[in-house]
Order: sequence, then C-alpha cells, then structure tokens
Amino acid sequence: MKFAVIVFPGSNCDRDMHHAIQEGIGEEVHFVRHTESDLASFDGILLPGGFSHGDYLRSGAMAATSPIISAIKKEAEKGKPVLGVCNGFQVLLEAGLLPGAMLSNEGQRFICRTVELRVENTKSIFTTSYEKGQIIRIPVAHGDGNYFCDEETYKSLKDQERILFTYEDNPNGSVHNIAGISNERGNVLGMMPHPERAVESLLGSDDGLKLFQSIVKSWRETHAVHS
Amino acid sequence: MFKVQVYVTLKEGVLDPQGKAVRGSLLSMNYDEVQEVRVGKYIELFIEETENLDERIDSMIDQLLANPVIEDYRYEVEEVVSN
Amino acid sequence: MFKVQVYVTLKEGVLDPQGKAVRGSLLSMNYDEVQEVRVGKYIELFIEETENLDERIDSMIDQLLANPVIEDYRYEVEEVVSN
Amino acid sequence: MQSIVELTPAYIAEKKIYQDMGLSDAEFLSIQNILGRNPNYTETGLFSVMWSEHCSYKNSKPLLKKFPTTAPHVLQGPGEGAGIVDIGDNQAVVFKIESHNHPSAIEPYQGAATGVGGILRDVFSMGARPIALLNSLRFGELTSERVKYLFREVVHGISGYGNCVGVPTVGGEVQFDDCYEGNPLVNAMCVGLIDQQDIQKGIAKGIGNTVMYAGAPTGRDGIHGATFASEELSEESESKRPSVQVGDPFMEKLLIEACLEVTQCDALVGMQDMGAAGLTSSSSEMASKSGTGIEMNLDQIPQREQNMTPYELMLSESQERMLLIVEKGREHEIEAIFEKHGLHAVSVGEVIEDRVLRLTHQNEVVADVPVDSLAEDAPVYHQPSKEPAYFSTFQNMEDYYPHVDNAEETLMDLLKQSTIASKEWVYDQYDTMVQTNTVVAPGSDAAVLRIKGTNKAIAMTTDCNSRYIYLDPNTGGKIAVAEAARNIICSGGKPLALTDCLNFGNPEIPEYFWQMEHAVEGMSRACESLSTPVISGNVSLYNGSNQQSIFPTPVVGMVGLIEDLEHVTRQSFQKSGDLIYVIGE
Ligand SMILES: Nc1ncnc2c1ncn2[C@@H]1O[C@H](COP(=O)(O)OP(=O)(O)O)[C@@H](O)[C@H]1O
Repeated sequence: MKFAVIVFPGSNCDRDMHHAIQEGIGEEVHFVRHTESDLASFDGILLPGGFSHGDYLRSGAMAATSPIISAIKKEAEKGKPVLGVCNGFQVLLEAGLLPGAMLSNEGQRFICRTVELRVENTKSIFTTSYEKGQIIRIPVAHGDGNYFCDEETYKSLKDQERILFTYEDNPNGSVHNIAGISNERGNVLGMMPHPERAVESLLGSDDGLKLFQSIVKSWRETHAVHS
Repeated sequence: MFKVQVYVTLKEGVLDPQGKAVRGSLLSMNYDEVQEVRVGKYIELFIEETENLDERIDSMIDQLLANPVIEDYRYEVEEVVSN
Repeated sequence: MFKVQVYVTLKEGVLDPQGKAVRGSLLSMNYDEVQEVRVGKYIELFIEETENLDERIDSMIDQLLANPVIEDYRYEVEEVVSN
Repeated sequence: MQSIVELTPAYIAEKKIYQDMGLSDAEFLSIQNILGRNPNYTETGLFSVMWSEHCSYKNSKPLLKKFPTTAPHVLQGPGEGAGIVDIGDNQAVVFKIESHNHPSAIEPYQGAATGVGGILRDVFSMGARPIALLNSLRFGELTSERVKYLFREVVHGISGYGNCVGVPTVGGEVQFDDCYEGNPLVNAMCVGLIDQQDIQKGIAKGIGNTVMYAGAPTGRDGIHGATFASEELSEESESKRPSVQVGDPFMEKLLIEACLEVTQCDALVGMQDMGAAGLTSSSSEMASKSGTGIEMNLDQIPQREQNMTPYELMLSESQERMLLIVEKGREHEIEAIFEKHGLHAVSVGEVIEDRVLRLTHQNEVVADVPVDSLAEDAPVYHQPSKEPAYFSTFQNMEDYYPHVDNAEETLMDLLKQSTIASKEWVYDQYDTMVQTNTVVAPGSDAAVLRIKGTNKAIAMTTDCNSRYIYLDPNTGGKIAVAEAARNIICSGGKPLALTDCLNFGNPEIPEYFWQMEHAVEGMSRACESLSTPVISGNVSLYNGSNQQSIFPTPVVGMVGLIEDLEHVTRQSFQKSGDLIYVIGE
C-alpha cells in the first residue's frame, strides 16, 4: 500500500508519520507538499500534526486553503482512507471534510502526555484490528484540542457510529469526550491523539500500530487481486 | 486605500474556554463585578482600491478569517489616505 | 449592567507574525489587493454596576487583558439592560 | 521626514554620547586610536555592541580560559555557534546553552520564546538538526503575583516556541529563591544531531563571494539588546527599553528546514545566525575569523519598517534571520531553496580583501572599520577580586546538623517546597515527544533520546544548585558539574562534555567577581577529573536588582552517550521485590 504524508508549512510530525509507516508497518510512503494538486497515485493519505502556518488565526485554517486540499477531497470521494492527526484533524475540520470545530483546551494550556482512549467502534477501516471497548494508550500534544459540535451533529455522529475514539479522562474539554471521528462514509478519520507516536514499546506504547495495520488490512481485502 | 476592521466573535451557544479562563482570573483578582467575558478577534485589513470591495471582503472572511461553524463576524470599512 | 468592548492591538513597530501569515495566505488565495493585516483581540466584558467603572476597567486591562509592553488598547462602554 | 539628522562625530566625542551606548571613556579613546579619527554615530554603535560584555566577554574572558576545552572526542570547542562532540558512526552531537534573562524580566513570554529561538539557530546554523531543548529557570518565591506571572509566562513562552518548531523540550530545572525576585534567570539549551561531513561553520572565505541575508525582515526590535543584557536591571530599563523582540516560531520552522537543505548545497561557504548585535556581530565575526572583510549595501537589507537608519539596521535584534556566504554566481541556487520553503534570501554584499566592515547606505559609505577591531580587539578587564565577608563567617561556623523529630512531617514539608515539588505543571506544557526519539521524558534524572538507525542513545541534563555555589563557589562549582555527570550516569550514559551558562552579578564589584572566579575554578577542576571538557557556553553578568545580586548561578548542561539502548535506566522503581542499595558515603 502506498501512503502520502502531506507536508504543510509548519507541519512537524510529518517525519514521525513517515517513520511510523516505513518502520512501524513496513509500507511505502512519500512526502507530498501542500502545493501539489494530484494524489491519484496514492492509496492512503495522511495529514500529520504540527503547527501549519504557525497555527495562527485558527489552527488548520490557513492550511485548509492549500491547493492540495482539493486533491484530498477528490481522493476521499473515491473512498480512499484519509487520516488527519492533531493538526491534520484541525485541517480536515477547517476544510469541511469532517463536521465541527476545534476550540482551545479548557485549561488554556498546551498539554503533552500519554492518555487512555476507548475504542468505541471496530467496524471502521481504521479500527478493525482493535477490540470494541479496548483501552489503548496514545500520546496527545495540543493546545487546541477541545472538539466542539452542536447537539444535532453529535446525535448523527453517535447514531452513525462515527465516534471511533473517546478519552477515558478528558484532557481538553472536548464535547462528550470525543477524541476521534470519521465522516459519514467512514473513510476519513480525524483524531487529536498521535498514533504515530505509539508504534514502539521503547518509546512507551505501541498501541497505535493497530490503527495503521487496520488501514492496510482493509485495503488488502479490497485490493486482493493486485497484491 | 481602505482600512477594514473585522470583528470575529464566537457564536452564542458556543462555549468560550478562553473567556471563561479570563473571567476566572479576573474574579481571583477581585473584579467580582465581571459577569461574563467573551474573547474574539479584531483584524485590521489594509486593502487597495478594488472592484466589488464588499463582496471580496465577505469572501475573504468566509473563506479564511472566520469559521462559520463557531464564529460570527461584522466589519466596517473606512477610506484612508495611503502614503 | 454594562457591556464593555475592548480592542487590543499590537503597538506600531512590534512584529505581528500572525498578521504576516494571514496576509501570506490571502495573497496565495489571490486577494492581491491586501496590503497589510494586523491581528488583535476583541474582548467583550459584561460588568455589573460598580464604583469607578472606568478606573476598574483600565486596571483590568493593564493587569490582565493587554500587555502594555507590546500592546495598545481602547474600549467602549455601553449600558445594557440585564435580564 | 526622509533622513534623520544624526549626531556628528565631533559631537559624539565632545558630549560623550558614547556613554549612553555603554562605552567608557577609555574604550572610546581606543576606538579613536584604532580609527585614527572620531567614529560616526553608526560606527560608535557597532563598537558599543561588539564591545559589550554579551558579545566580547571582556570581563569573563580571563576566567573562561581556565576551562578545559579539548579531548579526542571534541570536534569543535568554544568559538562557533555551538560545540560539537563525536558519538561514533560518523555522527556527532552539537549543543549549547544561552541566557535570555534580561528580556524575560521585561516581557517574559517573548523573552523566553526568543531565547529558545536563538539557541535553536546557534545549533542549526552549524548544519545540525535540533533534536532536543532543555532549560534552566530561576524565579523569586511563588508568593507574589509578579513572580507567578513571570513563571507562568516564561513556561508558556518556552512551550509556545519549542512546540511550534517541533523540537521536543525534554528536560530542565526550576528553582525558586528570593534572590531572583527582580531578576529571573531563563537559560535555554539546544542539542542537535549531525553527520560529521555536514558540519558547517560561520566563515566568510573567498574574496568576491556573495553575502546573503535570509529569513525575517529587519525591524527596530531589540536595538541595543546586547548592551542591555550587559547592564543591571533598574526602573529605568523598563522605560528605556527598546522595542521588544517578538518571536515567530513558524518562520523559524521554515528557516530550520531551509537552512538544513542549504547545508547540503555546495554553493554554501559559511552561515551564521544573527543573534545578539544582529547583522553587526554575524558579519564582523565571520570575516574576522576568516581573515577577510565584508562590504554590505544596507539598502538591500529587507526591512519591515520605513526609514530605518544604518545604525538601526546594524543593531536590530529582529529574530529569525541568517547571514550566508555563497559562492559567487550561484546565488540563485540558494534563493531557490529558500523560495521553496516560502522564504527569501537576498544578496546584500560581498567578501572583500580589505579586512574591514564597510557599509554603504543611499550611496554613501556610512561605516568603515577594521573587522578585527570589532570582533577581537575589545578590551579585556582583569577585575579585582575580593573574598566576601560572608564567606569567612560561614567557613568559621560550626557544622550544623538539623534535628528531625518527625521524619514524615519533615519530608512532607520538604516536598511542599516549590523548588523540590513535582515540575509536572511545567513539562506537561512542553511537547516532549515530537520527533519520536524520547525514551526517557522529563521526570527522571536525565532525558534520554535514541538515535534512529542505531542502537545508541544520548542522555542530557541541566543542573546547578546556586545556594551551594553561594556558600562555597569552588566546591559548589564542582558539585554542579558532578551532579550533571551523576544524572547522566544514572541514566545509563557516559558523560561526554558540557556547556555552561555563567549567570552572575556585576563583575565590577570585587565580591561578585570573586564568586565567579572561584566557581569557574571549581567547575574546571571537576571537568578535568571527569574528562568532560567545556565545548560551548554563555555568560550573563549584571544579574541583580536594587543593589542585590542573584546567587552565583553557573548552570551546567551536560550530554552523555549511551552505547546500548539496553543500558537505559530510569529513576523510578520498576517492580516490588527489587532490592534498594545506597552507594557512596
Ligand atoms: N523547566 C523544566 N523544563 C523541563 N523539564 C523540567 C523543568 N524543570 C524540571 N524538569 C524535569 O523535572 C524533573 C525533576 O527536576 P528536578 O526537580 O530538577 O530534579 P533533580 O533534582 O532530580 O534534577 C527532571 O526530569 C527535569 O528534567
């Protein structure tokens, strides 16, 4: 499977994401700059964390106006997996690929620590390798991770089982403890915690590996002929 | 040259974590009279003469300066002498 | 009840990285007419009737809402009917 | 309002205007002798910043000579942006610590943030990728609102900058004591990793080569920051404060990526960041080191504000700027790399044979001074030293043994002290894991980062117990180095080398100079015994307020090598049933 890691000016987890794919699950991965406009040759698209455009104005807002965004939308419409982590999640919200918006953390401080997440749904292409209700340990590192959506949106997220991860101990004030959500079709996931930081037990946790493995597993199932 | 003053505020109904924190600080500094604080943005744009000024300002705000999911905005345009 | 609108802006000459980045984005979105962008804060305070209102507002701003080393501010007070 | 009328050379000499810029009568006299004439306003400014303590180390140089600085594994000792140590496999670590005390006292968020920015540039200007940040902080007791504000904003500034550029902040220390009430200390350290063939120096070789300017445009920020850092804080410093330097970590992140790419391009001859004294120090130091001169056309300098004078352009301390020397005719290659990262590099001058710094502005020569006189010929002062009265009093006191009635209560009291209490509130705000190398994060003795692609790791720490140094500078200095080494060893590493930040009081007061003299002496002895040379460092003097100096605070930043990831050891107990040993006296 061939992944693209999108590099916005100010992305700073791009290399970590690349490392997680290459060393963590041994798949092919390339950097693609924000100025590009074609992603057709890739099977999966990863928007890494960081501070695109310094997180000035609103986190992710300026990155969401990049040329690459229309290419991401195009591939998302084809059903390819798109994963936005941390700043990548903020970009997906600002670009309208996912509903809701991000506010600053309730405590008004940046927080960096490893938190426990509950896997709420294992039917998604991103979570099939986990068990439902499983508690996993994944680091968070953000200042604006306080996810907000109105009740109506929350209801549809809930009814359509699009909330994939929730915090066991909410670190940022996010509504209904939401840590990660998908789009209606289920192929776009945005999450604040960093699975790419949790692919080696040497660094504290490898609970993030299964997320990437799930993506590859689903892809192989539908692309059996070619592989 | 035009000076455009844009005020971006959080929509009613959207909790303002920053405003809440500021109010908490003000209370701890004994400004008990403060009932509520809302923190928004104040953006100044200096724009050259252009066609459809208002339309362009609206679209800049919609596309970038404010997020309609959580924010409202208003703006004022004033002509200034450029140097 | 009073509604106080506070505008906090960076002093002249102080670098505004945020404004610079926003202008860069607007240019790349083909809003070439934008010459300069400055980003500041707009804060709304809802304050109960109190003695020395203006004095207290000034000191709230000096002590917390603005950083006098790099920021200027101005504000407007308006009486509102509280509910 | 085009040209601002500048004071004439004669007037500057006669009215002793140079004193306002921090130059003494004797210093001005030697400038007159060097030039054979009166310096004009711009030139006086150049000398004043280059001859300030911050840039010239005029009061501390004789002491710094005592530090051992060489060893077979030291690839670069003091003198460049940062020191470099061999860690095998053709790799090296690059590190340095620097103070940003005075700016942080005035504007804590920006002061701390720009301190982080500056130390990062020292490291990536050598061609190394910054892989870790550490810090060492000192404040008054947490009882006053002002101190709480300084503490909160300094930590916020460090996190704001470090997190955004994507370099993990993995360690540090915080001490609270009344002596830092008016003069907090903010020291930041950066560690970088480099392949040895990529090592890059700040040189200006090759007559005719082009001088290029890259990064943020120049504004009126921090003019006279270097001299400001060399004076005591007073009520006045608040008012005469130059416009505060604001950091732009986003710009810095772009600059890191662009500069690291530029070091891979062989059109690059030399590179240095514009730190204290901005364009003046970077240009004159690069030329002086290489036996050349530099001519610059100031009209070409990218400017953020209008009508800037040569004096302002040369002394500005605007952040996120670099000076590059590029092979003539290949400027476009460098421009293209910066362009790709959304930045601009422009040609502003050339390397010349005459060993002078020659500046033109609006078709006029506005400065023409020997580069060595700026970079090398600052006066050196051997300040008088005198043992403080308190010292002999302490020495003659009987040993004191605290009497503990209730061990538990005493322990709880100790743990409640802000200096001893957990620093989680601090390091929770730092991204400690970005770059995915952090094996041991803050909360243990030293931080440990693995080196990707190898089985090695490096350990790093910052330490200084300033109370010990106050009580006995020589022994305290030894303790500071030994504590750092113990932290490295406890983490499984072998100490390699150290960087130091000498935070002291006014050196012109003999008792304070004595403290520095003896602390450096003690540190040097410990460095020799442990074979950990000093490879870089920084001096911050005149710390204190209202006639009261801070405790002498020579902060030690140490880096060690862990040969095998198996050796990594953590501070916390691992499982019940394990045995506990106490080693030592
Ligand atoms: N300013 C700081 N920044 C980052 N980490 C810090 C800071 N201050 C303390 N720490 C971390 O907290 C832990 C405890 O620090 P400290 O109390 O100084 O311990 P010790 O006395 O064992 O060195 C260490 O891991 C240290 O790196």
